[in-house]
Amino acid sequence: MQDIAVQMLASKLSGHDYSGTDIASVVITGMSVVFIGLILLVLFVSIYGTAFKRKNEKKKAKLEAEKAAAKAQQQAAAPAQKAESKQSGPVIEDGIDDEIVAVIAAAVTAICAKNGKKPVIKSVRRSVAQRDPWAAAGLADNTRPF
Amino acid sequence: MQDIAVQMLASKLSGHDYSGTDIASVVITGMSVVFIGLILLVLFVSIYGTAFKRKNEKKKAKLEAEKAAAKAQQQAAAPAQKAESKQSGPVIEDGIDDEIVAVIAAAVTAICAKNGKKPVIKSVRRSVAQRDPWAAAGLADNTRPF
Amino acid sequence: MQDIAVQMLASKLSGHDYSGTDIASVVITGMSVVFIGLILLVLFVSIYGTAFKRKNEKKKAKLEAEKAAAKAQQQAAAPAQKAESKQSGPVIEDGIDDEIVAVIAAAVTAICAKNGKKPVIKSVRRSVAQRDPWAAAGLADNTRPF
Amino acid sequence: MLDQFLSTIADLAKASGVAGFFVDGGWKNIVMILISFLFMYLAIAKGFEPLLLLPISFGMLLTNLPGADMYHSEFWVYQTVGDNDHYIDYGNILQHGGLLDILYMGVKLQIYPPLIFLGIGAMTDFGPLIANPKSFLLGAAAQGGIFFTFLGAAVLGMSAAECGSIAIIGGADGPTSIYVSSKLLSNSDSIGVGTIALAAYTYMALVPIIQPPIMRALTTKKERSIVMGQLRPVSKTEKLIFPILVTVVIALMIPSAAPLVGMLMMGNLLKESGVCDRIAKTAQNELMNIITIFLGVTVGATTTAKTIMTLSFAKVIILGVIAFSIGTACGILLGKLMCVLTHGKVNPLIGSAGVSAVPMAARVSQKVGQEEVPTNYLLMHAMGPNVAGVIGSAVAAGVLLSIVAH
Amino acid sequence: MLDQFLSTIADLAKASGVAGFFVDGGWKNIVMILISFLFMYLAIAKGFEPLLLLPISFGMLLTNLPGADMYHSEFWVYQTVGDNDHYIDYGNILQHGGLLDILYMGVKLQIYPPLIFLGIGAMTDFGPLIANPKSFLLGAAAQGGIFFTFLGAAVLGMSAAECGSIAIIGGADGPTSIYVSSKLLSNSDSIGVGTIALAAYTYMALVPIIQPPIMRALTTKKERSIVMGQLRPVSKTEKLIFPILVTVVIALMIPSAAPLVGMLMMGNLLKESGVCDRIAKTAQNELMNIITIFLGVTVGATTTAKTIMTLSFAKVIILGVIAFSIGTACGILLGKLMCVLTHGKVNPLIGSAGVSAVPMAARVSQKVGQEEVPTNYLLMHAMGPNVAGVIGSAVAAGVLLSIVAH
Amino acid sequence: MLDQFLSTIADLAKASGVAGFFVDGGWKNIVMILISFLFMYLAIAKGFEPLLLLPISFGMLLTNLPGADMYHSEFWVYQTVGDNDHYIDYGNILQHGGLLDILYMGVKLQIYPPLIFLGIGAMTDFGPLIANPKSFLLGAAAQGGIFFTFLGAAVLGMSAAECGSIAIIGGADGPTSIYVSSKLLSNSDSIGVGTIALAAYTYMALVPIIQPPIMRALTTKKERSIVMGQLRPVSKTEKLIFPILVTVVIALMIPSAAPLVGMLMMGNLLKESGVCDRIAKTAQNELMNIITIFLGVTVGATTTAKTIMTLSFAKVIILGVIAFSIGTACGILLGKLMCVLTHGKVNPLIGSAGVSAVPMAARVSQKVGQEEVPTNYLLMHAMGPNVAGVIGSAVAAGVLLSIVAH
Ligand code: NA
Ligand code: NA
Ligand code: NA
Repeated sequence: MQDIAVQMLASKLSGHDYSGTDIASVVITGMSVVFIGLILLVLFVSIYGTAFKRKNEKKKAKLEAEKAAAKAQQQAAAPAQKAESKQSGPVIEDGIDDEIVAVIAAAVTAICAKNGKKPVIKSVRRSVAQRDPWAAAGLADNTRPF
Repeated sequence: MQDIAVQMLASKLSGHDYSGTDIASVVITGMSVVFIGLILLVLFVSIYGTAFKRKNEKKKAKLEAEKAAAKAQQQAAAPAQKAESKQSGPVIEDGIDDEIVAVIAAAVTAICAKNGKKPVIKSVRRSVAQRDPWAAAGLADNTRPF
Repeated sequence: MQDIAVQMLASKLSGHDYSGTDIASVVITGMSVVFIGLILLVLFVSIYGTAFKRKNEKKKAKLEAEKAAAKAQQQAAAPAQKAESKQSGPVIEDGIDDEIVAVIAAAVTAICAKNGKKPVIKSVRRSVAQRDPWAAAGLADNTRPF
Repeated sequence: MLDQFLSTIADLAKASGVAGFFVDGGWKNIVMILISFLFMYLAIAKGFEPLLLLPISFGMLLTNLPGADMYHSEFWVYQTVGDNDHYIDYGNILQHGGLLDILYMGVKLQIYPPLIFLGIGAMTDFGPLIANPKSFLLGAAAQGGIFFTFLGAAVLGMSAAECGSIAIIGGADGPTSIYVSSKLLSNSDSIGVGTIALAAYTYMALVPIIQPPIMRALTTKKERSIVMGQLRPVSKTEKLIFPILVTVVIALMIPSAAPLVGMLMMGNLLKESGVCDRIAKTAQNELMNIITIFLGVTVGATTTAKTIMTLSFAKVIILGVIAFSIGTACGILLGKLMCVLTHGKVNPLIGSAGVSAVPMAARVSQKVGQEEVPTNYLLMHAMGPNVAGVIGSAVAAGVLLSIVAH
Repeated sequence: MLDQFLSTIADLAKASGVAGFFVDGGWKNIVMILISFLFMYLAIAKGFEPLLLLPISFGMLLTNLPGADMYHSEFWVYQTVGDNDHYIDYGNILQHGGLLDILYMGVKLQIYPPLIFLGIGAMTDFGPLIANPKSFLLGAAAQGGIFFTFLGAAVLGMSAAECGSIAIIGGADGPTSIYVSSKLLSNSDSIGVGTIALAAYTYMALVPIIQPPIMRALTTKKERSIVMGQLRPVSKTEKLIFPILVTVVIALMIPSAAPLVGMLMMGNLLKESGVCDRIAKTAQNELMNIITIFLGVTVGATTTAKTIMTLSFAKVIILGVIAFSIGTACGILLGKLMCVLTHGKVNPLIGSAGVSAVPMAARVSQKVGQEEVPTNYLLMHAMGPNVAGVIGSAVAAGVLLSIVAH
Repeated sequence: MLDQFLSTIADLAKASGVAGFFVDGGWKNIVMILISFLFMYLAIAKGFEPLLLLPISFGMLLTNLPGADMYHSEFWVYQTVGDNDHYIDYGNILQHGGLLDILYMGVKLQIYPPLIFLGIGAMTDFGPLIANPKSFLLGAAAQGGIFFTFLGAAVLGMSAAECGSIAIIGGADGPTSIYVSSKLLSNSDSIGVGTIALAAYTYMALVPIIQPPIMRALTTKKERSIVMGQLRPVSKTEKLIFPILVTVVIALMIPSAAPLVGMLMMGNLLKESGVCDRIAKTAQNELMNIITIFLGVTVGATTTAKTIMTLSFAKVIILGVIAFSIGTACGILLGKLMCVLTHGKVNPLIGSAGVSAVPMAARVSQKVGQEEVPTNYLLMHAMGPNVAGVIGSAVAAGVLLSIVAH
């Protein structure tokens, strides 16, 4: 888009023999091209952004309704689960008492405290599965695209 | 091995002037060479595989006998050890009660459960030693081969 | 520094026509240059090392005095803290009972023991913060120098 | 004043890359850009081998934007000097090449594919193949797709270089396809490396759709129901000897296959040695990832409109799927023969895994087998032919390169 | 005997690198070495963009030690052949170049900066820009620094190549500055790529000192107190379309910007796709780190005494800070205009972030804003112009390269 | 029909790589392949420096398989142009080179060894050397092995280039040996870079066997029993100044040592700065690993049968072990002198660590010392001479390169 306009400039600027007008043209052409380019981006991004915004809003409304329902259900179920896990003591299962988590976190805190920093549990990640009985397949998975 | 046989083909195929016979030859020569190559591999791998299979079977038999013995011994020792560790409370030592492991695992499970995924302890690795008093030597270990 | 001295050698050694004297010169010049170079380093490093040693000693003395004071203070505070945490049970806070740490360590030990290796807690690192509410900024942090 | 402003704007518009779309044949670039979007969609939304198809399709986009000049197909013509020496003018490429020209040197110098094989070797477990070396035969049979497609391409009137490049798609092995086609094809051919790579990776992604009907058609219910026992364990020493043995045998027999097979086996030896973990891991991760990016985007860049928008492209598409199908069929048929010879101990379904496309083809064997007997675990048995197929394709590549001298 | 020994020692001393300090102009090397120490100090003790300033300053040290011969500025002269072809003699560099000459090829071949942009793209979140596309305008305005500095440099009588190279410092973007200056400058110019890079990274480190006074001077207390609401969330699809759209639009309009913008957007697409994590991570970590080392030390090596110890260096220093200041001012002024047009919904402080210097400039906006209203979180709003500034600088770079043909 | 088939098979066999074993001198390839197996065994089963010996021995295998054509020693002859310019024809290598030729360019262009030194610098702690700078002297003394071996090689009638290449083995430093020999040796010499590298790494692995007898023979029980106190702690600033100081001093004195020492010290500065962790880690891990693979396999590829199976090989083997032994002895003897001068404060056993072979040689000092006094921890004291030995070898390498112009 800027090619022809700048070619005249270019031919003059390559040597040392450019005039004040040439330089002014560089500034004006340069800023114009940058602005035209980014204004185009503003337009395009705005257009598809608007489309998506509408779509997202619909989706979001739907999701929130579902979430609220799920939450209500969960709250009803939670006390029962907690009671059960307290009776049976700590076992390796999904409904484990949150106090155990507190113990672990406390222990970690106890150690870290020596560095004078108060850590917070940021996230707990599931460990990546390693070498299960069909390990080769899992391993080979990485080779898929080649 | 395929060189001479294909050289005649090659000279013809490089240009565009190849006949139907040439192409048939490519197919036949090609498949033959591939098969000869991989059949050779079958032979070699089978030969040394058989040798190792025998060797492994002997080793395995021996190992299993040892394992069985070790297991018997361990089972006898375990209850005593368990009792001891229960009396003295959890301490940092090798014979630690497996229940503690269960507690830890349970705690981890409790956290992970929130993601709706049921994790399994896949492996426990020893942590890599870091900067002990003679750290420089350990560090320098990496530089050994250079 | 070695250039002129070796240039005469060089001109002779490039061909195959070097005499015994040439070779002796290589050995003598070579060892001399290496020694002169490293002796210079000894001198420079010793000089600035001495300066820093003095500076460090002063700093160290100051630090140790501070440490001693801090330790005395800490020892006085510790029992109280310990008692408190025992009463209230394990909670997520800095003053957590060290016994909990022992439990964790013991559990890890119990698992590792199966490999026949006795692990030691080498270090506990704070986890790297990930994607907090202003995540993009934190992420972008890495792009700073570019 | 307004007049002058408007004329300047008009001038600008005339000279822009957009204008490049309206010159003779410029509409082809638009089509190519749309095709690149299609492949991006397939890679991202449909999971079609994204690690390579996404960089390839982005390279395709960049190369078809008029004026961007990041890749110049005209620089990659073989120059002829004297009687029979021909060469690429690398000096010119260094002087005037764009970013993707410079990076493409790694493809044309035949460096990237062997290095990717180094990484693949470092992550491949040849255990199932060592435990059952007869799998090699299935890996050989499935290369039938390559050679029969060569025949088909010749019948369609393509040049020898084009025949070889299209045929290798049947090997179902990306780096091998790129290795062979980048050696054989030059600017004067009607297809490019990128076309071959696109077809290869697309069909590899389509393995779960292409293979099952062929597998079912060629086998009986009884054959598919054969349950295979557990494979014997393989000792460390056997795994150490294997890569060395394969290198020696293959490099002696088909020297042109040495770079691919040699690097594959070196990677495997580094891994199996157990004493080179730090370099084996870099080979299979960072090194391979870096080269994957460079390989993908530059191979994509070779798909200029001029190269793709030809009748040859249609031929590549058709012959490619034929190559895959014949390869699958050949594997299955040899599987049936082995089934007969072993009195029903071999499930023929593992034969289709011989086309490579690791580990997708092996999984397809597993899945089709489970349709009959849900408790039948063919996966490990299919991994043998599957990795044998990688070696087989590399051998076939060597044979093609020997035959079709450019 | 003693006589001979002493004369040998004297000979040795005369021939050493130390002697190089006493030849004509040799004292300049000492000054340069001291300057390299200064930059090492700034990088380590003051945290001035250490990832690049430390390698750059070490390269500066190595290149100014007489006799080390690791870099030869005389190899990088453009040769003229025939009428208008000019080229670097890479053959000669391969034969006789030192380590840093060889590694510098990656700069001169224009490879390193686009690859660093690949990594930056893979770690950049364009969400805030997509949520508020008007930020693009602020990213455009802040490039004013570039073009007005071009004017300033021309007034000071510098050549077109020098003007362009100095001007691009105002883009506040390291790789872009190196990309442009390595293309424009040759051995015959009075400044070098290293000079430009040093100035660019130094001023980027000084953004928290340079910008606030300008920001406060140009805005009223009321404007600075404007609280901006939360940005709308951006869907994954929008993030996927964005890099493709920007590539197409920019590459068509300003083809010379295609390598930088294309790689930036490819990196971003790899990241946002979610299916190419393994290569996106390598692009933003190992690949970028390796190239950062090579880029830093070789760019530093171009700062030979001959190049730096000139009047031009002083001009670079002065024009550089002017470029940054004008860029900041332009951003703020457009911010003010947007504030008026939106009836006070836009805080003009986010305009200064348009200079790029990601994410430092955005943080400065945040900090200056919080001085007035402690609970005002402008950071995310400033990230929009900030990443727009990266695109804007790349576009401006393309324009400069088009105008100033060497 | 059968006749024709059999004759074809016979033809095939005659033309294969196997046939290459039966041509004139072909048996040497078989011997070389067996030697490569021996080194693989030593690397894997005996732990002989596996990170480099395994790639080297695999390169050795690949290069000696007739017909594989992955490396061509004939491409690496110096061409002479005009009066005194000689060069490698890199254009030809790009056109016709195999994979290992292309990768070997990194060795011949002297890139790989300095980059490995960059990584080593980033993982080396010079603290013990700074705490006791007199260790430098032990690191200097142990280079005696280099220069006395030069004398020995000359006596055996080798060319200057060969003498220098063999002598540097005594430096007990792999990359330095490769750096020097790849600069000095060309195709016309009777030994190759690979021979030197094999000898260097093998003897480095054998340090625990070669050194102790010499150490015991040259020291008294009383000397070996000297207990050394703790080293003073070294501040961060001292660690920061050290790499800069060493670079300046060594590069000025022995400019030819600048690439090795400069990169070593740059790596160390990146690490000690504490602000460049991300690039320091890449330098010591991924970058170093990638280069280790390329360096190993290509250096191994230079060990073609023609190069190795000569009388010179035997000379390398013998002179190599002599070089190591003299180096060890020189270190110990200076250690004894220092013991006397310090009135028994220095345990002479730390002197042998001056040969480099980090950290194996330091461990040997520790172990031999503990034989006398089990509670004596010499390790940290031996690390000083040990890392000084690395610097010393690099300096000696610079001297050799200055003297023996090719
Ligand atoms: Na295959
Ligand atoms: Na900018
Ligand atoms: Na040494």
